[in-house]
Amino acid sequence: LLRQIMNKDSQMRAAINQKLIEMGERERLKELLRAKLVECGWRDQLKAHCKDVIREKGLEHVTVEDLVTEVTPKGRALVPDSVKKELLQRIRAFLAQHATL
Amino acid sequence: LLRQIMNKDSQMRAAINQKLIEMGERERLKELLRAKLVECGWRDQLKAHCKDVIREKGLEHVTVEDLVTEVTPKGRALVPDSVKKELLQRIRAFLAQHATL
Amino acid sequence: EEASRRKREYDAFLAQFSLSLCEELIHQVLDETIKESAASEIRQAQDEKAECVAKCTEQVCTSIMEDTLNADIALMVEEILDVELQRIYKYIK
Repeated sequence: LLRQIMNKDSQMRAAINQKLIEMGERERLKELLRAKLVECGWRDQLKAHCKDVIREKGLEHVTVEDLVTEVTPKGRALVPDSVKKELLQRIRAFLAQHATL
Repeated sequence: LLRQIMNKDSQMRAAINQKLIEMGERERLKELLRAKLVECGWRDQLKAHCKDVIREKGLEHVTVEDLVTEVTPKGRALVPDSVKKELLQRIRAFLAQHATL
Repeated sequence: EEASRRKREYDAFLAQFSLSLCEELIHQVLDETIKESAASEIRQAQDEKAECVAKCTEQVCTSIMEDTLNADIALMVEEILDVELQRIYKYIK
């Protein structure tokens, strides 16, 4: 039964994911998120943090990978809840409109 | 920000100078420059100009300082661009080979 | 009864799906943006440094040139005046 439920779940997931891609909504959601991250100052904060790390460690001692590893935790923590909520809201609205049983 | 940039610049200049002095390159560059100035006729032209000024003003009215002040602008202007370029090229090549700035 | 149970299950599924999709998108966009920003900031820092090295090299070159010219001009002027003076002394004698 559990396997049946899981199977059904994953089928539904696949179907919705397909619909999101087909209708271009997945890209639109990502675009919305990117725009919101600029709008709320997250991108500027991230840039400033990158600059700080480069200055601190010295340009010659930092690779792109190092910098990504270093700034990712702060980058994630800095995303405002309001942005997450808005994205979730938009996903729910889309699913309510397009996902049928 | 301007102060930061100026500070960075002066640190960089100090680092370049230090490297040139440490390895005796600064002196070699001056020697090269002197040789080029002889070769291109700069010394002869400037000497002639000094003599002109002395003749014009009269030897009794000319001090070392006066004459230096008088002929320095022309001395600078008479240095051919090719000599300046060669010197700069040589410094760049030296730094590329010897310095991690 | 069965229909409302299935509706409840489906709503729960959608709620769960929305949350996980939201997290997945945030993760993906953040990872992409962070990587882009890190690469672009490093590139910019490299460009700024190259510009600074070029500018300072030129300034050092100018200062070496000026030092040399100042020293040489002063020496030349002294020599010339010396020669001229000696010439006059000889003439007076």
